[in-house]
Amino acid sequence: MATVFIPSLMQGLTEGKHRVEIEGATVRQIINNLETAFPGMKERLMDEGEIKPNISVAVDGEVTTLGMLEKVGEVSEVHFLPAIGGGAL
Amino acid sequence: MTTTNYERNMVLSSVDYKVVGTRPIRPDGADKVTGRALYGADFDTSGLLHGHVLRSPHAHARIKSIDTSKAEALQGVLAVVTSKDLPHEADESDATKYSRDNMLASDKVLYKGHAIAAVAASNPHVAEEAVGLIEIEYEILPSVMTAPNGMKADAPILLENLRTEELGEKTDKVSNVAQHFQHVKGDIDVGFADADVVVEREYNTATVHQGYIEPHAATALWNNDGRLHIWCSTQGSFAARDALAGILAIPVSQIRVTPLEIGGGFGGKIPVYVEPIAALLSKKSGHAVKVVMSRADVFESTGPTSGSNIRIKVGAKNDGKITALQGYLAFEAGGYPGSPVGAGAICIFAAYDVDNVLIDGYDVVVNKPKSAPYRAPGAPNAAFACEQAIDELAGKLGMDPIDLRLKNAAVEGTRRPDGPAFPRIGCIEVLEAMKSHPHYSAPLGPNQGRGVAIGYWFNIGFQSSVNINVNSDGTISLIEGSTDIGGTRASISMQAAEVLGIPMEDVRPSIVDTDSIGFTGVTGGSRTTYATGWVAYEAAQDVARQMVERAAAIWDVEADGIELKDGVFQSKTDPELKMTFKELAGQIEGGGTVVGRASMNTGGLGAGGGSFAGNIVDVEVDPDTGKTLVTRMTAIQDAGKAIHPSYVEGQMQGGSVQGIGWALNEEYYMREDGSMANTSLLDYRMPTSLDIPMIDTVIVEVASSDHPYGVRGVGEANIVPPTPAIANAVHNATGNRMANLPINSIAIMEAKWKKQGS
Amino acid sequence: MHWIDYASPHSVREAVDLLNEAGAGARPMAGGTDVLVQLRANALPGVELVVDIKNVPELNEITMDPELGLTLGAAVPCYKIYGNQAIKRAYPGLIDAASLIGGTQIQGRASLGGNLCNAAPSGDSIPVMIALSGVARIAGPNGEREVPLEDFCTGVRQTVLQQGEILVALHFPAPQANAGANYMRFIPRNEMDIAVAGVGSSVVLENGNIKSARVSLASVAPTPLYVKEIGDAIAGKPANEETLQIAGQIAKDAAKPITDMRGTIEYRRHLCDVLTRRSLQIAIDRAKES
Amino acid sequence: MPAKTYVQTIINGEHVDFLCEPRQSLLECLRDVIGLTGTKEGCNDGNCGACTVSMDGRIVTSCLVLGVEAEGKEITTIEGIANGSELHQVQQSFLENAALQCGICTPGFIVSSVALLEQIPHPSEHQIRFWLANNLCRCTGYDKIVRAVQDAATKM
Repeated sequence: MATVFIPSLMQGLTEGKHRVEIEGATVRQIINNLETAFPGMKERLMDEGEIKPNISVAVDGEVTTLGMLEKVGEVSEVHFLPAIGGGAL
Repeated sequence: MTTTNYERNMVLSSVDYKVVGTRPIRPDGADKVTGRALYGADFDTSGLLHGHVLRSPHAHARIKSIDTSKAEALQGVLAVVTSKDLPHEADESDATKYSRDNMLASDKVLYKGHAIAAVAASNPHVAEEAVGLIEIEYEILPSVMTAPNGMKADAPILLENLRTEELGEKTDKVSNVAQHFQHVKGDIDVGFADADVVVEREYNTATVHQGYIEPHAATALWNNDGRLHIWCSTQGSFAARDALAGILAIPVSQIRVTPLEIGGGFGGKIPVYVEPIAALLSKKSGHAVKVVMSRADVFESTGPTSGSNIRIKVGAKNDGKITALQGYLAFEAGGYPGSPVGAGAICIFAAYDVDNVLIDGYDVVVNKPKSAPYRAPGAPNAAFACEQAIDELAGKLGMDPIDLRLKNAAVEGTRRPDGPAFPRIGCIEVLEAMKSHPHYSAPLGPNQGRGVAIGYWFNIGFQSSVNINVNSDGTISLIEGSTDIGGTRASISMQAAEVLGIPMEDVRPSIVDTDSIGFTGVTGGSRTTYATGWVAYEAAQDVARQMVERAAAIWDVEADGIELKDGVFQSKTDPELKMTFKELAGQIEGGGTVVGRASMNTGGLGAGGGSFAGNIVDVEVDPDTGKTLVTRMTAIQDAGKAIHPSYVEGQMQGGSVQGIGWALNEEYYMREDGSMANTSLLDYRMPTSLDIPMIDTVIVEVASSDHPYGVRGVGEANIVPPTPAIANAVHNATGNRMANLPINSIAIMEAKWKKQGS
Repeated sequence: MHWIDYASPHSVREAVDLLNEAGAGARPMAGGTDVLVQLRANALPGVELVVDIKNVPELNEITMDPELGLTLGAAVPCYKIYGNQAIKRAYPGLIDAASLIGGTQIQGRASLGGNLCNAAPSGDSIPVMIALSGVARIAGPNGEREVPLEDFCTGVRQTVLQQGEILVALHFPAPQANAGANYMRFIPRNEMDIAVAGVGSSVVLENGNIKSARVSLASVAPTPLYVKEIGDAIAGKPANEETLQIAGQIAKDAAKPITDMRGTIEYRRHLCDVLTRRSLQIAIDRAKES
Repeated sequence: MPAKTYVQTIINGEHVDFLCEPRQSLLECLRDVIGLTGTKEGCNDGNCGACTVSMDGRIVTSCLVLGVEAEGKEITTIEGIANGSELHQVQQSFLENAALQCGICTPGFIVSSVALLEQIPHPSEHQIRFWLANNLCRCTGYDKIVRAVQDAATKM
């Protein structure tokens, strides 16, 4: 199971938990399973089937450009971070 | 001048290669020293018209009407465009509207210099005169210039639809705060309760510009077949293509961007500005149209980087162990959301392995041009604050400032405050190189002070594409899509040459348009030598594989019995069977050419673990005038592996000097009415050659864990430590802490007078 | 830039006639380093004719006479001034100014006459030219006249020049024995900058005392500011630190600066004190060496 | 539209005549009329030095010279620095010392540096920095430019 880190501003949905173990081989599956465990997560993270533009996903430390399609390993770490506006991207 | 008995440009290398690590002459050198290289404004084509842009004289106003009739009637004018010529769909999202409004304002202007209309004429002076004939009626609104003022409850509101976003959740309050986020690690209350010593300070940094010498320039031809061709000076031809597709609402396949040589960018040439305007003018006039900015346009209308307000609280035990770090960052976004506060928050405490951290970040719209990336966006602001607080802490603890940093330094496995854990990094190695450098222990003269600081930039990987064609004379043509701002044709070619065992001079690199190579990300984020270089390595491996197969066919042996070593294909078993790369290349053309290809995603944000950089700086402060001279500066940076050490040194020296300008003089000096007063290079005061000493360098090489040669991007981290290092040096020279940038002579004298008065 | 016409007269008479006929729509130009920038920035909207006066031979002459002093054509570019050994020896204060206006490229075009006629409060050459008791020789439709340089600038970018008049030359009396002069400015960079404050000074020494002194300030008033009171106060006093402090204090009190992007009122007044002391010290040192 | 002016010059050793409007700068004439785009525009007010050319043996910022003022003048631009296929030593030293990154300021720096070494064959570091202070570079931090000029001085 992947370890998903919940940002402090979303911990209201996870009863204050800041890291949770979630099944999933892709970011899409992780988000779907998060929603099952903690209803409301999907609405915070996604818009029209895509990750919201203000949010980015890091798998094993690196922010991905593949979004929902990014693969997640058995022992991966997943972070939801504020997107880097105005950054080098 | 300092006399030296040490190596002024050291490379601390542990691995040697044949090509990688040498210093050949760059492939585009001859063109660039003879004036033949074609930059953005140098492009010409038949029937070319010149565009000129009308820009807002007000910092904040509602546009009540636009009358272009007199301009249209002027002889020589072929087209006039306004926001009405942009697509504005009924269901246009806020983000799309912002991107279009920033090109040509529709209902409001949000900063002085905001583009409103443009004219194309056969003569640039006539286009300028025509712009003067456009009549606009404004309702002038009060303006707000800084993040703290923009956050006030009674601040003038820039974007009526804007609601603060908190990681996916929108509040319902109308506000200039576009975003608030938070990073939490451990519990700072516990951390501060544990601390013996606490330092708490507030800092401000001024808005500053990238200051590239080439103003933005683009030529557009919207052809009769509906295809749009753009020739421009850009950091990313694909990024420009994609931005244009969004703004103009046409498919990417209808757009071809040909990148010309680029005269500096530092992040500021990632966004498009004149490209869509040139496109609209071309569509309307039926001619190719070139739009070139003036220097004042560059200052007033293109991305500066954010001014910021940052608060730091740091607590430590008496032995120097830091127990808690707290940061508050409020950044100016400019007229539309998108400051680099997120990047600043990632970097602010990255050098420190601390259990308890809390960071709050705010992105605030203000009446200045929309901010654009500038070399390690956000990180220099953050470091100016953090590294001064750390220096002050060292003073309180009576510790050497480098020892304090070493005691708390981040290492492989340290979790960054935003969550992810570091792979292999060189923070400790950079600090140790600083400490052992002769500069650190050299004596100081009267009125002089020395300061140190360390900085971090996370670097990015992402997609690049490279094709390699093997020529029958044994050379290779390397086709890539990364625009070359600082010698990357060389650093990319060298990685391919290393694989194939040929000299770099046998590589012919070409940077081609968006129709001619696979997607390639921007030249930015310190990614080009890392990512495109890595992809060139992979494409060269592809060449090597195919060449081995060809040799196998020629010799009638199995391919896995052949190896490529030092540029020679040879049988692992039969010493008679060998051919140099050149000999084999000479035999393949008749039998079908060899084309190597690679296109891959080299990682995301934080690729390779990023890069740490440090500075040791000496300043001399005139006690009577406050004038500050940087008398000596040493830049130390982890390059992972320096592919071309001269250009790595060049990045370090250039970043250091931009940092000197940022520290001492550069700022957007805003008048009461919200206009920038110093829109010339005379009054913006970037450093001249006479303002700075030689910049000594130490390249530290802690190989990144993923790149085949261990490369870390080096373009950005070097601008992070200069501003706090200079502030710390000024403190050591004068006894005063300088909490605001720029630390100009007036600020230094005011600090002195304040102290004398108190 | 709006349309302009260009004329290049070859005599003072021709230049004066051209300017007189065109009236307010004409603008003389020497090196062009201010005029072209202003035209491009729409700061001279009514100007339709640029009269390039640097091809008038008289405006390019440098004459040095041990009795009569130095006559400097109004269009002589800076590099010719600091490249002139005779001027270097006799008027080092002029060299200070000529070698810090703009950078190398600007100095290939810019002239002290142009700097004076541009009448910017920050004009770097004007204070030391005033300190050296310079006189402007002006030609116009009604013949020639002379104006002491301290009276030449009348406001921000305004001068005594009337319609049809041009500055022909600058005249400086022959240096006295035991005299020295200097120009010093404060700029945030080390080159390529506009003075936050500037001080031009000249002194004549006699038996270790100051026989006479003239000090003028830049960037602290709408015009270059001649502070006669300094000369009056320190004449006859010993050339020492105490005297310099008196001079500095008077300069500080005389300055009427504004706060803008280059400096604050308080900082500029402070600089007047510091720079006056420093500039006078160099002038004194030069006087001792002369 | 009023008439253009006919201007006769010698540019890089060749007689070049051109027509221009009096409001056009020499920089515009070189780039847009004559097609010599090696001279660059960075600021158009004399403060960056990217448009530096030599006029009658003296370097000037060509944005602050009117095209019509070039009448009868001899002008050398970056295109006239190399001797045919052979680079000038200053150009060679810039390449060998990696004294350029983006390269936009390079033509101006080379024209200025060549003029410096003609005037002062063995300049001190301070003299180099002083002479070049009207040429801005934002990429290199000037270190390698100063070294390139020093290198050229020793080899010329």
